[in-house]
Parts: sequence; C-alpha cells; structure tokens
Amino acid sequence: MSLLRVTDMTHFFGGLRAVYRYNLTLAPGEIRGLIGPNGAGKTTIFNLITGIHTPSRGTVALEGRNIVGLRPHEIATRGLGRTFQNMLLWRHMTVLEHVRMAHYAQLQYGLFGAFFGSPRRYAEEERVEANSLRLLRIFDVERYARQIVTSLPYGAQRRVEMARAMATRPKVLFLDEPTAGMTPEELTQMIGIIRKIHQEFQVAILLIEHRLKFVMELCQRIQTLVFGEVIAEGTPEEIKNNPEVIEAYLGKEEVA
Amino acid sequence: MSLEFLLQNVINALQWGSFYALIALGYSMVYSILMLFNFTHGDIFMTGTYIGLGVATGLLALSGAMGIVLPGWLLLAMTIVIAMFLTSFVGVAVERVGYRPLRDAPRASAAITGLMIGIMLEYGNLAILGTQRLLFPPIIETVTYNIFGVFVTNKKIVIVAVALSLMLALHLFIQKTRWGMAMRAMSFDFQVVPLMGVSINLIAPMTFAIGSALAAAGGILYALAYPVLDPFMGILLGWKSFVAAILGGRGSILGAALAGFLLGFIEVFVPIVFPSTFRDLIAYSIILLILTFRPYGFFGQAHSTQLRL
Amino acid sequence: MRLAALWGWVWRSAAAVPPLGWLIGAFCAAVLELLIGYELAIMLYLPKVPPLFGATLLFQNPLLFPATLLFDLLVYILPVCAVAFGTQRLTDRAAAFLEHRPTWLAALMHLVLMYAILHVWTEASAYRLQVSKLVMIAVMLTLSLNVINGYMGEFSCSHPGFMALGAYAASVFTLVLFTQDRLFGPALLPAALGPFCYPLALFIGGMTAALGALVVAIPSFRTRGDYLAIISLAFMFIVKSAIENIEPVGGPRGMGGQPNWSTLPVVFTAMALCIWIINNFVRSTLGKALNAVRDNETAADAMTINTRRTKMVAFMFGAFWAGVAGGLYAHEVRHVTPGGFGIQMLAEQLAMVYFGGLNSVVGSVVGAVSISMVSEVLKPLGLYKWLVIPLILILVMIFRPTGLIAFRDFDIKRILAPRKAALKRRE
Amino acid sequence: MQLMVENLHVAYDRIRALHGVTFGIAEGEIVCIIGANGAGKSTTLRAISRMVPALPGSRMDFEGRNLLDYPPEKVVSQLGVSHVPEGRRLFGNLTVMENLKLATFARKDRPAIKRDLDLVFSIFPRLAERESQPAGTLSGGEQQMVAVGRAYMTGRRMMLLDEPSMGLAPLMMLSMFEALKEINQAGTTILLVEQNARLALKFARRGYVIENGRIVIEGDSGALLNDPGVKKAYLGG
Repeated sequence: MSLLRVTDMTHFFGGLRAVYRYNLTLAPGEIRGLIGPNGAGKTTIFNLITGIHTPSRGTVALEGRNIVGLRPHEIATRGLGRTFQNMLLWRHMTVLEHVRMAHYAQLQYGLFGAFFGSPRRYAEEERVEANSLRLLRIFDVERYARQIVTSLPYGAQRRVEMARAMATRPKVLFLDEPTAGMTPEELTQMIGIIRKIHQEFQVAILLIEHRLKFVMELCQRIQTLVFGEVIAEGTPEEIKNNPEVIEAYLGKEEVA
Repeated sequence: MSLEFLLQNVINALQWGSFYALIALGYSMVYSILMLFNFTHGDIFMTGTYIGLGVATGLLALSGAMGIVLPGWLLLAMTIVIAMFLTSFVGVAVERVGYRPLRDAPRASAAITGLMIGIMLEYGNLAILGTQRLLFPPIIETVTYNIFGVFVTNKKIVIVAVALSLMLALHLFIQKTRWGMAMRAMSFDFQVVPLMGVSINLIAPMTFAIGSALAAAGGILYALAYPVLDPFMGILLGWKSFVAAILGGRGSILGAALAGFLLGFIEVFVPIVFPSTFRDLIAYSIILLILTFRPYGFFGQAHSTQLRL
Repeated sequence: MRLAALWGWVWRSAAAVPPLGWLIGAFCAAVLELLIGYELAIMLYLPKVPPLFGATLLFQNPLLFPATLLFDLLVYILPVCAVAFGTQRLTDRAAAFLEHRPTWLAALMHLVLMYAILHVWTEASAYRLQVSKLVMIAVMLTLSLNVINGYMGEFSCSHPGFMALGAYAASVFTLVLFTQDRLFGPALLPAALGPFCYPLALFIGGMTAALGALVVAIPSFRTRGDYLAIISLAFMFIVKSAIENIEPVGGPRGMGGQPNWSTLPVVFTAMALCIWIINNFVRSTLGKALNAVRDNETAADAMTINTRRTKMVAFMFGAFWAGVAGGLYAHEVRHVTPGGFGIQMLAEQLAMVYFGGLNSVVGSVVGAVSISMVSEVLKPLGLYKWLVIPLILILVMIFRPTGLIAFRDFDIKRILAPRKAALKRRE
Repeated sequence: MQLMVENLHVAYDRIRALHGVTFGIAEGEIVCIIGANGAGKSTTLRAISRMVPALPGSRMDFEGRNLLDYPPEKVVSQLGVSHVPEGRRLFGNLTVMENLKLATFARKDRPAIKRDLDLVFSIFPRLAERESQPAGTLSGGEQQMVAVGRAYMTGRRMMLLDEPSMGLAPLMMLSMFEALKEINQAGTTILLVEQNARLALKFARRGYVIENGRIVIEGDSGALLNDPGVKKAYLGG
C-alpha cells in the first residue's frame, strides 16, 4: 500500500498556475527526489501537501486518509515532517529547545501540569529531553545543545532543523534543499546522515534538491518539475539521459 | 427624523470626519513608508494646534501693531500655512530622535519610544505653558447661513473645504511628483529603494514632515470649531484617528481618508439613535468587528503582518 | 583599572553569599530599623524614618540627602553586609542541605523569609505598605503582560481592559455578598466569611478577564502584529466605555467601598503564586510553544504545535492574571473608575514590560519595581516626572531595544544553589 | 580594473556568508559568477551595492574610490553602479514608466535621461507598449526587462545582475541576454550571477566559480565550460 498518495493536485496563486496535475505515490521507506529549476513550484508542492496552502484541486491521502483541509499542525501530527528551504528556525531558542519543542504533540501533561509543575510533567519533559539529546547526537550537533540556534554554523543549523523535524516522528520526511549552502565535505556528511535516518527511522523521504549528484546518489526515483508540471519521472539513470530534463535543467545545448 | 435634521448632522459628521481624516493620513503615510506606526502623531497634532495658536496670536499682534486689519480668511490661511511649515520640523525631529535609531530594532520598541515622546510633548507643553487652558483666538467671525432650513456656519464650510483641498493636494503630490513616486515605491518595497539612488533618510523625514503638517492643519481647523485647547487633546483624537488609519487599511491614503469620515459619521449618528454615552462603545465595537472579519481593513494588503522581534 | 578590580572583588564576595544569607541580613536590617530607626532618624536631624531609603527625599529636600545616605548605611547596608557575610558559611551549608530537598521546600522557606522582611519593613508607615502592595500588583501586571507581548510577541494593548474586568467582577462579588452597599443593598452573607471568600472573588475576576480575552484571542488566529494591536486597543476602549454605560456598577463615577481585603499577606501570596505559575508555564514545552509561535508560526505549525490553542492560552492566561491583579488593585485603592483603566495606565504597563525586558520573568520584576520606584522618587518633581521617565525609557529602547534583562530563563534551583559549589563550577 | 574586490567578508546574523572573496573586473567587460545555491553569489553583489555591510578587512574599490565610504544610494547615484536584485523586486504599484523614472530620482542631466530612456525603449520595445501599465501586472519576462531598464537608468558605469534568467522561458532568456549585450556595448560593464551556468559562460568573457563564500576557480569562459571543477561546483560534482 502506498504511504502517501497525491492525485491530480493543482494550485493557482491568483491567476498564476503554480502547480498543475501533480501526482505522487510514495511507498513506505522510499526516497524520492524532486528536481527542477528555481521557481518551478517544488516548494509550493511541499506547502500544498503539508497544509500551508490548500490545493485548488486534487487529493492528498496519507495512509489512505484524506488530509486536504486539515490544519498544518494536524497534518504534521499525522506523520508529515518537513524542513524548510530557508530554515525556519526560532531565533531566540536554543538548539535543545528546538528539538524539545517538536515533541509538542506527544506531550500529555496538559496545561494543568504546565502551570503547577506536576510530577507527570517532569517525567515527560525528562523523557523528551533524553530523546532530544539522542536526536542531536544522531545529527552530530549535541555539542551545541545549549546554544542559541542563530549562533551556529550554517551546516549545523541545517542539521538542527532536520533533527527537529525527526522529533515529530514523521512517517514521511520532506526535505527542502537540505544541502543548500553546504561545503562538499558537509554534503558528503549529509548524504550519510540522510541514509542513516532513513535506515534508523524507517521513514519515507521526499527531497527537493539542486545538486543532481546528491539526488542521483540518494534517490530511487526522481521527478523533474518545470513550470509546475512534471515533465519526467524515472530512475536516476533515466532522468540523467532524458533530453527534456537536460534542456530544462542545464540550459539548452545549442545555447551552450 | 426630518431631512433638515439629517442634513444638519451630515454636515457635523463631515466636520468631525475632516479632523479624523487629516490626522489619520499622517499615521497612514508613515506606516506605508516605514512599516511602523508613529504613536507620537496624536501629540504632534496637539503641538501643531499650539503652534497654530502661537502663530495666530503673533499675526494678530503684528497686524495690530502695524495698524493693518487683515481679513479673517487671509489670517487663517497664513496661520495654517505657517503652522504647517513649523510643525513639519517637529515631525522631522521626532523621526530623527525617536525612530531612526530604532529602524532595525523590534517594532514594538519603536512604538514605545513613540508613545514616550508623545508623553514628553504633552508634559513639556504643560511645563512650558502651565495648566490653564488656552483659548484659540477667534480669527474668523461665525456667520450662520440658513439653507432651506439647514443651519450651516461658515466655519464648518471652511473646515470641510480646507480639509478636502488638503487631501486633494496630498493626493496630487503623491501621484504626480517624483517625491510622491518615491514614497509610493517605498511603500511597496522599501529595501530596494536605495538601489534606485534614493535615500531612505530623505524620504522618511519628508513623510513625517508632511504628516505632521497635515496634523497641524487639522489642529487649527479643530481649534476653529472647539477653541479651548488642552495639552491632552491629542490623546483622544489621535487614538481615534489612528484606529481610522488602520480601518482604512494600513498605508492606504484613500482608505485613511474614507475611514476618517466614516468614523465621523458613526460618532455623529450613534448619539441620535442611542444615548450619547454609547458613542465610544459603539464606534469601537464596529471597528473591532470590521477588523475581526476584514483583518486588513478596507484597502490594506495582507503582506507581512509579523512583528519583528 | 583599580576601580574595576574593586568592583570585581565586591561582585565576587557578594556572589559567595547565597540568597538565604542576604534575606537573613535584610530581615535583621528591617528589625533593626523598627527598633532604633526613629531614634536614629532624630539623631541625624531627619524628620522621620525615610520611607523608601530616602529616595523620595532626593527631590523633595535634597539637603537631607547626606543624612539619609548615612541612615541607609547604618541601618541597611552595614547590617545587611555584616549579617550576610558573617553567616556565609552557615547559610551556604543550609543551601547545600536544601539542594537535596524538594525545590518547593527551599522556595517556600525563602518566600516566608521574604514575607517576614516585608512585613516588618512595612510596619514603619502606611505609605510604605501601600507602595509595597502597589508594586507587587504592578509586578503581576507586568509579568502577565510579558506573557503576551514578550513571550508570544504580540503587541497587546488590552491589559488595562483585562484589569478593569477583573477589578469590577471581583468588586461586584464582594460588594454584593459581603457589604452593605449603596449600589447593591445589604450584605447577603456575614462579613466574617468575606476574607475567606476573597480568593474566590479574585479567581472570578481573573476568569472574567480571561473570558474577555477571547474577544482578542479569536481574531489573533487570522491576523497578527499591528492589526491585532488595534483590535486589543479597541477592546480596551470598549471595556472602558461599556463599564461607563452600566449604571448598576456606578457608570463613569466608578465604584467604591470595597472592603480592604488586599492585605500584605494576600497580595504577597497572590504575587508569589503568579510568578511561580507563570514561570512554571513559560519554562515548560507547552509554554515555550509561545516563543515558537512568536519566532516563526509556519515552523511552529509544521512541528505539530497547535498554534491556535497556544495563542488562546497565552491571551487567556495573561488576562487571567491581569484580572486577579485588577481585583487586588480594586480592594487596595477601594475606589475604581472606568476612566482609570485607560491609555495612561497602558503606557505605564508597557513601559514596565519593555524597560524590564521581554521574555523574562526577572526582567518583569525589575521593570515593575524600578519604574514604580522611579515614579515614586520623581513624584516631588510634579509634571517634570513625565519628562524624565519617558526619556529614560527612550534611552533604554535605543541602547537595549528589548529591555534591560531580556530573554532570560528564571531557574529557581540555580539561584538557590549553594555558592561554594556554584563558584567552583564557574572556575 | 574598474572594480577591485579584495578579501571580502560578509556575515548575516553572525553567520559568515563570504570568507574573503577576491576578484576584479575591467571596464567594459562581461563577467559572471557561478556557483551552487547559497554559495554566496547574491551576497557578493549585495555587498558591492552596500546592501549588506562588509566586515572589517574587506576592500572594495570602484574606479579608484573606496566603495566602503558610500551608502547604498550613493553607490548608485554617485558611482553609477546599478543592481538588478534577485527576483527583480519591481515596484508593482508603479507603472512601467514610473519605475523607470524613479530610477532617475537623483539624476539632474535631463537630456541624458531622455537619451537613456530612448535606448531602453529601443532595446526593449515591449516596454514602450506597456508604458502606463502597473509593473505588477506584467509577465515575468517583461518584468525582467523593466528591472534591467530601471537599473540602466540609475547608473550606467556598471550593472550587477542577480539571476536574470530566473523563471524565464528559454526563448525569453536568450533575448534577455541579447539585450544585456546591447547594454554592454553601450558602455556598461556587466557583472552577473547565474544559476544557468552554460548560458552565463557563453555570454560572459570571463567567469568565477564561487563555493562556500570563496572564489575557487577563475578563468576564461571557454576554459571554464570544459573544466571539471565547474561541473562540480554547479552540478554538485
């Protein structure tokens, strides 16, 4: 059974067609890539699926249940975790607080516990902290745990954001350009980290990427998006040799 | 309710609307340029009125000393122009001292400085002029016309006419001049404006200056109708106009003017139906409802409502 | 250079004494003042015991200032330091002992001691007592406003409105039930029961304010920032003019004759509860969700945070404490008018929050205490006071735009920890 | 060299974006900077036009004058360095003509303004047709024309272009680059930053490859096109 199924998703911003008849079937544990030039609508697709915008047409089903129209936090609670292209971190919070915060939906102690500091609260918070530290260790940012997130190096911030997304216990993880602005070493490291979380958490991953090499190495299947439409879909090999993709993505051969 | 009664109140509403609209324009302009509210504006209105008082008294004394009897309308025109000119410097000073150092700070902090400068203006006025209330000199004599049973004073006509023509002038300035063009551009995207070779430090003070000048004009018109001045007069009118500016949609000049008049109408017509003590209650309730269901006012755009912190 | 070294030495030795030591020192000073304060004042040619450390005399009668300084030195500074440093070893051991007991025990001990100090100190004059109570109420207001404006980052202007709701609801409750009143007729219950039901009255005041906060909280789902600021401002004006139009509660003339139940222990307990609960809340993950919503709502949503619930909780929670503070205030000044809950009060509260520091419990306490104090000190200046306070605030905003002590967690455990260990840890 | 950038360091919010970028452009040249997303391309341009502050130790000279002495609006109006920002950033509420006129706000030379306007309209005849239309209602390609035209009107010594091909259809891209060539021939030095590396290198004479805030490769376009390092920087190796 497919974990996430998007059918005929279409969206307009004003009169502008941002996404047109987008389809996606994601099996559990799959890593799928979404590539395309800037402004092709990749991030919009993420925003539509995760509920930031509601698609004009089409359906999105997670484990067979429709999630269109749910509020973003409800969708996230059901198992869609994500990172953002420009890293939406909370600028006054520490790294540890970021990851703890993402456990929000898993907390049971309620307002009463928060106000009066019930023993249950401390028990739960302790568990959350332990889990957060574990995640930070996996993403190799444990040493920054008590620092304010804006004081971290760029690559570390990216990893904090991923750790934060993993703390929501996603079934599908959406990564929006996880390697933007990274050095080659960090890039290699990131490939390792993504592989690791893929194995450790058994999570399906949909990732938007710019660097073809990165996508080719990680993904089993790749979709290419141009002007809101999928123009090609297939294995990395197929995509690499698809003339339309080459034209859209690298610039026309005659031009070059 | 007779037609005459209705018309009578329409004129009153227009008069009040003129005050609100003139002040609201200042809030709205500064907002559209700098994305922050000039909370000092109500007190700049007050300061402008007092400056107007000074100018009018000075002019009267001067013409008296020189033995010339100036016609009332000329005196009024001169008072308005000179007071507008002088008050614009107050606006520029407020921008320089209170807002420019805080341009990159959280906007709430700028709001606080604005409020504080306002308090300083109020109490500064008290400290300088003392606690007795001053009377605005009667520059023009009241003449009442009876037009088909509707009583209209010449003052009301002057107030509405001057307000409307100032608004028209502002509109022309913003639409036709290159300064106005720069202001419109800045309201759309102020970060790119320097790339056009236009300095933000030029446009921002100018906006404050224009807003303050309009507030001064509003103040003198207000004093014409209600000549007893009070250092705290800016609070009530200022906050209401501020609300009108929001209601119009922030940064929208047309919206601010319309909302100002709307507020005038609400305030004049509510006491006809309800007890007059309900005036504020109903006015603010209407505003709250409008903003709850139309969160961006009449003409506002839904961009960047986040507070920077 | 030498001055810096001296300062460092003072700082280091002060840091070596745990809070317990300072509190005991302060208690001794307060007792000392009660015993010999008057005689000492006479000896120093002071007309009476300086009510607020002589600060109020600063502008009233500057010539007396040296004498008051001497008074402060003899009665406060020297005894406090002597006791604090003298008992250092003892108190540090006590702190170490308490460290391994439940935190509430240690906190309670310190609170009791603090109350004792206040109790003794406010014996001296009714003025001191009233100022202390009003400052504590201001602390509650500032802290609860900080929840909305600092922790959640909305510019809410409705706090005087919430406070008015609380003040009126609590007053109506006590006036109807326990007093023979001009507006509500004879008491329904014996007055002796009153003080016991007073917490209930305050709770009702708080809940009324919290319900009122829904009017602001619900629009906050759709709009933020400036528009919400205006909605909250409109709410404040609506509350004010609505009360003005309700004749049964006195209309614009206001309501008076509340029983004087806002005694020092009541106000102190309310403030301690307020600080404790708010601090508990903002340090929990549920409370930090406020910060997440403030710093980036989209990210908060994507991280499973129910942003609507969070906003609603912040507004209602903040309003609740404003309501409680309003109830206390009404029973302290014993006459409230709707006009009192207006722009002026709003400006004062905002000043306290932004002066003290956003997103910080300590900042709120510092802001409320210092602005209240400055305001008392400058009272003799008359209206010039309103030129000085704004100027101070403008300078603070320019040089520290988020306030003096902003974005700081208040960790009772760490503060009460024994010093020896703490110092060692720092090295 | 018309523009000399030496050891340029920039940080946003304490995070370093550029670590000592050094390069130079001679008058009349077309030079491109290519690199991956987030490598620091836009930041370099923004530092030159003084939109972001450079850290101490950085040096930037334009025609013998120290760029660091100039605020952003004076870089434009006094030095004649214009900047087409990423995403075009037109004033959507102003008409096309107003957008172009605003760009001459600080200029006093009326005849020259007229001449420049004519040139813009001759390069982009479409704009003349849309003169009184609000810029926000134009198509992506037309908006890019306004952005370039507007930049040309502000200062003609040098033009900094941030991703001029972004979001354009292939045919539109080509004609945009043709137009840029014309502008270059009219005497404006061009420094552009591009994600479409082949197109950029074809168009420019020389190129720099930026990676993690440092220039890692530089050379003639022809050489760069065949350089394995370029493929690595651009395609992620």
